[in-house]
Amino acid sequence: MDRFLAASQLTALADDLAQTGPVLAPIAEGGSVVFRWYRPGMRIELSRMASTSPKAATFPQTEPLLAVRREGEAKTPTVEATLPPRSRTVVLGCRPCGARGKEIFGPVFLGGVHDPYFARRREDALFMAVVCTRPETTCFCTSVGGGPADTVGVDVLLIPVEGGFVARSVTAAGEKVLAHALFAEAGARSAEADAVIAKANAAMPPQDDFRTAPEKLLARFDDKDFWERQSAKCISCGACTYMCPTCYCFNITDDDLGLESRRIRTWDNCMSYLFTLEGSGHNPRPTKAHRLKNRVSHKFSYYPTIHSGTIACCGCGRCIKHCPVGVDIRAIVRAAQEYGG
Amino acid sequence: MRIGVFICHCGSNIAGTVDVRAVAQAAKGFADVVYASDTMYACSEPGQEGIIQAVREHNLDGVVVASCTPRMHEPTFRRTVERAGLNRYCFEMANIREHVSWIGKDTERNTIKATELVRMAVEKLRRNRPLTPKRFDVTKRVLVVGGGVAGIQAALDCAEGGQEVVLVEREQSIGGKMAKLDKTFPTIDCSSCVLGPKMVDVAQHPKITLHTMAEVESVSGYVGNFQVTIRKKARFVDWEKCTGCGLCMEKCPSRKAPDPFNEYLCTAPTINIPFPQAIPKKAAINPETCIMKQKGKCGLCAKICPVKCIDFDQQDELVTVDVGAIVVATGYDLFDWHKYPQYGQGRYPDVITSLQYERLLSASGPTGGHIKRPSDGKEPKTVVFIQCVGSRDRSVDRPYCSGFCCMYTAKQAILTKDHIPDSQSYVFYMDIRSPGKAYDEFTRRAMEEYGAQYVRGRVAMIYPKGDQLIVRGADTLAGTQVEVAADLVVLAVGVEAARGAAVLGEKLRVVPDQYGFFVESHPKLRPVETNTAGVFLAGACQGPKDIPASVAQGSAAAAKVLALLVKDQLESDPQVSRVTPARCVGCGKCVQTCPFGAIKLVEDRFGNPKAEVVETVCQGCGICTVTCPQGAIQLEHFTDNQILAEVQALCPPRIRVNYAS
Amino acid sequence: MSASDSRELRIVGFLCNWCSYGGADTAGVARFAQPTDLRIIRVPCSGRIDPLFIVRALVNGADGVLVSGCHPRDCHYAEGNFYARRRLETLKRFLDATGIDPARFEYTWVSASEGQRWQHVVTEFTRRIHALGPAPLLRHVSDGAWFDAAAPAAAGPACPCHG
Amino acid sequence: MVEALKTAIAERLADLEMVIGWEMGFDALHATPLFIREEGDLHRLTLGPLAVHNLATYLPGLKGKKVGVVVKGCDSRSVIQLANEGLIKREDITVFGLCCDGVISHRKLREALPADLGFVEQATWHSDRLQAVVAGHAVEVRLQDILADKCISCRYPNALAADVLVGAARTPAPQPVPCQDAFDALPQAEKLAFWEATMARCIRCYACRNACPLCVCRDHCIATTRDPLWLGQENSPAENFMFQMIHVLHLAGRCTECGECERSCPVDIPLLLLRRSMNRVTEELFDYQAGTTPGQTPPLLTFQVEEARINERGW
Repeated sequence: MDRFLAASQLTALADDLAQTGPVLAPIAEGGSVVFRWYRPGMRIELSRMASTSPKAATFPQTEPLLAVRREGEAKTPTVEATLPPRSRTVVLGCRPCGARGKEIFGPVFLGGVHDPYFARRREDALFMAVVCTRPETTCFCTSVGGGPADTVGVDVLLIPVEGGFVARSVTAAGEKVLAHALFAEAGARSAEADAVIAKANAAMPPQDDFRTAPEKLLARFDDKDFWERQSAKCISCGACTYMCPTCYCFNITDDDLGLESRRIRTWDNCMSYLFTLEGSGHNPRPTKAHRLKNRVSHKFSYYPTIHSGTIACCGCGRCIKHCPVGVDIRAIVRAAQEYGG
Repeated sequence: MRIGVFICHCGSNIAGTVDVRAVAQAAKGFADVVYASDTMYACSEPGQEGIIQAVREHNLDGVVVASCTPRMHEPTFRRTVERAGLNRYCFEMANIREHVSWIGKDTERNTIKATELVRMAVEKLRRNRPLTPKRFDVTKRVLVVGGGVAGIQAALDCAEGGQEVVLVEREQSIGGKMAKLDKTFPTIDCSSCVLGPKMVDVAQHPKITLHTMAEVESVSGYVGNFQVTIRKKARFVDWEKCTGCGLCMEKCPSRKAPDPFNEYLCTAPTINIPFPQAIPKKAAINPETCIMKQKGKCGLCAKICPVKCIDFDQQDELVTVDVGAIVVATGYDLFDWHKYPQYGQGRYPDVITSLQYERLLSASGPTGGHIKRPSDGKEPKTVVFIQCVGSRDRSVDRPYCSGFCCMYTAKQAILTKDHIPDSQSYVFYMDIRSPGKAYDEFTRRAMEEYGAQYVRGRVAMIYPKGDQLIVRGADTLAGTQVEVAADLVVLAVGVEAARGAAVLGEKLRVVPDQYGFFVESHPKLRPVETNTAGVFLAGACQGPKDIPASVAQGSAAAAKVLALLVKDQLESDPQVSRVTPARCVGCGKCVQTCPFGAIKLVEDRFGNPKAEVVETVCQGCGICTVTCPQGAIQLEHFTDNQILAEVQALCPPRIRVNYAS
Repeated sequence: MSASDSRELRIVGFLCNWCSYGGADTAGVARFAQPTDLRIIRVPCSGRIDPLFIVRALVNGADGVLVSGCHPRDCHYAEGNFYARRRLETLKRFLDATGIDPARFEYTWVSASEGQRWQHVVTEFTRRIHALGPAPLLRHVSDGAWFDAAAPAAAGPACPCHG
Repeated sequence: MVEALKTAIAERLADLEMVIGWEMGFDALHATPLFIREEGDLHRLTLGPLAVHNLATYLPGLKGKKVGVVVKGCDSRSVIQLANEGLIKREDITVFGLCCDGVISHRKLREALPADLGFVEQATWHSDRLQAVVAGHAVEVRLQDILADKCISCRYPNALAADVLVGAARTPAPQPVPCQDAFDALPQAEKLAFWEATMARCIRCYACRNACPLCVCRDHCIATTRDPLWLGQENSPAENFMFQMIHVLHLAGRCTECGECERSCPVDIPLLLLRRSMNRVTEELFDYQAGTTPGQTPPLLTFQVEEARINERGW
């Protein structure tokens, strides 16, 4: 179903949606655009891709898991799971790649184990993604299965047209949102939207063929020199992983506050030395070469090998764009593929 | 952990303004606390037994006692928990007396505060680690700094106790101030007759090595293992050869050298032995006035010396000794009385200090024991003594009593009458302080038998009239002004810390008080110890003292030294820094900032530089821990985590633990 | 003298064992009455005090932090307070840029014999903190974890010069 | 200038394991570090206003190796400071110094363009003007309008202690940084509110830390270890702010103001406001500018018995 949202109504829509549940939207702030829990008065910025990804909607940076409390002389503490409350959560204005990113989490959190925290957030989340009309130099969604108007993981597609957006529902939940009074009839704009999508697809740069990546990366597994050269400029920070819509690795820590304590789950970062540091002091990934190898290979080799060929990357390019030293994941995969001729 | 908490009533000292039962009750809810109770006197025998019982009954592995300051009873309770079978560092104290009950009367607030301090102690204890002291060998030798009567006594007692002694004296001879005195109160016995034999004992004792004209250059190390460098100043005479015959003194053509031994009342030959009983009795050249040293010719002494011991090229010599303990006996110096405008500030030669007067009285002094005033050599008939010059006077920042001036002034008044029977002495005083054995009787004798006129009052001014000095002052008892026409004025100048004491204190890490006297560990119970283990105090360096008190302290310090050096090994405090090599990047910042040289860089098996702490040298200050950005070097018992836990206990982060709606 | 007329504020003290902790003991022995707000953490030397302990306390909501050590030259460890002086002065002057009022942090030197001076220091500092009132509190709940309609808006003042 | 540099590097490359410089990156507006291991790599070397990275950051990680590094004036201070702190061996490093005309701020460039940086189609520098086509629009931007803040206040445009110095020496002309002035003028309470709001944006990715040439703890930073445990993992404004406090205090008297922290921040947190404030304090107190004098001891690793500029705190 297609509906129309005037550009001028975007804020009104956000204000209204925020009345009934959390809204996560790209907000212009301090020269940056970041996803924030929307509150009236904030400026939603859709002209630039947000620096951060919308993954907080399904996988927040900090997820409280358990609360532990000692009261009085009771020596047995009370332990209670701190599940997020049920509430429809709208992600308003992410890009299709951002919506696609969280789909990578599914097999991890809902596959062999069932993670109730993610499950609840995933069920409650509704993604309204804006179609990209022009690729950035760092965009490569089409090389990893996505596209500027990709609908994977999207509930509503917002297609920029003259004066606003054509809102196209992808899922039933999305269709329900479009019943909102701020949406008008799309009418002839539907065709305009189709043209926008066609043009956007055509504007994409030539695709990389990453089909040989899993085996080629694995072939380089023990090639220390290859990875040392590839990682030479990497500074082992976590900008790439924390910006990434598909990185799902986490850390679990207990905060002991004396009488109270709690267990939280926070994003972890495989570029950090501590990521694999073992209790014994041994570290199987002691150098940044080991760690960068893991990051690239995990996304382009190990994950697709286990999960029916799906590359664990949505091609948003944030890791390239925000890398302080310009490490380019595409170039590394290509180098592995082209290695030795 | 299984922690037991004990809240002390301290009779009513704590329980008077802290609800100790409520504190104990609250403590039961704290993390890892399995037992909490209140106790009447935790430090008493039954109190300590109660702790031991509870440890056994409740299988405790950590103890918190909330009572007085840890500076008082931490060692006590550490022994208690050790007796109970725990490591003595699995113990923390909360100070709820000095820091709570004694400084506030609001019971409700005090109780809350005490509870929080207990919680803090519990949180710190939860992060304590059992620590084991290291044992190390003790160097069986003692350094005594200062060869006055206190230092001499300490040196002799230590040597008699079987320990090797290195005695360092700044002047050419040992003997200190006492050697300059003529007679001593209250017995009027001859000072050098009493002291002389002791000085000879020092020279002859096989266990004592004497370095005079020497100063402590540097000190490193720690109790049991100090390394001391001594600078022996050039004396331009080979003392191995010098026999002290004195021929050079007689022939030396340059006879205008200052004579500090005689308090500058006269000059001395440039090559000199300061006094006949000097120990060592060796000559030394003053390079400032030596014609050879200044102009490059003369050398008369070298020519006539029968043993050819003159060496004009002699240099300062540095000697290094290892010692296990150090006794500081640097004595005192006189206050600079020139700060007072009313005494002429040096314009009148016949205003002299009490110590100068001693030299005039002494048979070995510049006048051969005849009292002759400096200006014209006339025998004074009227002598005025002024007491408290630089004592008990806030206006010159000397509010303390120098203690023995009343006594020596009385003595000098008596001796004046002995020397010049037709003389009259006047003593201006504030109060007579004579609380020693036979002391007050002595001052009475000065007045009653020797006719000294005691005038209670301060002197306002001294001015010359003819060949006399008019001393104008108040007689506060009579309520009148008095004027005395004096032939000689003797100032009973107060004492202050010896010059250079502050510098030595820094080297020894012994703190001076605001007047420069060294601070003892405890004013009552540890009067000769300092806060630096292995360094002891004797004599007037700790505060004004007369001869008997100085001798007593010399012996006391020696007893402490002997008790220390009788042990073959000592235990080091295990509260020292510890390096986690995996975290250390080998930058050496800790090495750079350690004041004790306790950290060195070593190479690990991969050749990476890593910091290593020499546990016996580390003093446990923790400067390194703050210097290290990666927290690789942690001060045991005061780790980052322990202090952070205390901070968190006081300021819990405002985290909402429960997000459920 | 006492601040008992108003509610207690949270003041954290870091005191060196040899001088200032002793000075606080001396004040106690002499029964010099003091406001009750202060809680003292004992450290061996002012050189052990990481300025970050002070910041940690302030970030956690302490209303004031008071540091006291031996007078310069009197350090039991010879040099600890010399290092401390540089570190603490640096922190004090820097605090303004963080938005934390530098008046909430003070450092001073009190010897073991200066019980009266300690009373004065505690009284004055407590009075100062009460005049400043409770410290503004930084949020300890992360933004990403949870949407709370009642929580203050995340986007506060922007950088004064851009965006 | 770049040709002279290439010649100088070629001359010394045989004795060095590598020389670190810059090459063009993933688009025409981004350079990226280049590790020159053989002469064949040399043609990729580029210089200019896009060479924003402080390459001294890599040196502690290459300890023990003979390496060359190309540095701007600000970067050269990091080399000196690292050597002064014993974190690198100066004799192992060959410093190819530049006389720098300043580098761009990508944030300012983005604001000067009609669309985001990623829409650049082509871009070329004509002396100090950038001509670019962005999202179909042709634009021209002057370097002076998009100069990084650190370049505005730069006191050391010419590399210090360089083994090879390339280019014509520039006379420094430091100007006040408007951004800093605006921040300084804020009332204290607003500064706190500003940091609270800004730190809410921080994702604790530690790019600021890892890009910092003087943050040498890296794998053992106390912000991420459990022992000692300084920081919780919760990315709350308070914890994020505490992390910045750790960074700025650990950099006290060491920061060379290269601006890598601020440049690296993916969410544009103006971290230099804190660094510059701290540097002002240490300069005021100790008359010290990190990394300007080889052999100098950082001020917090030493002391004066009588501090000339610290008044004893009276009560």
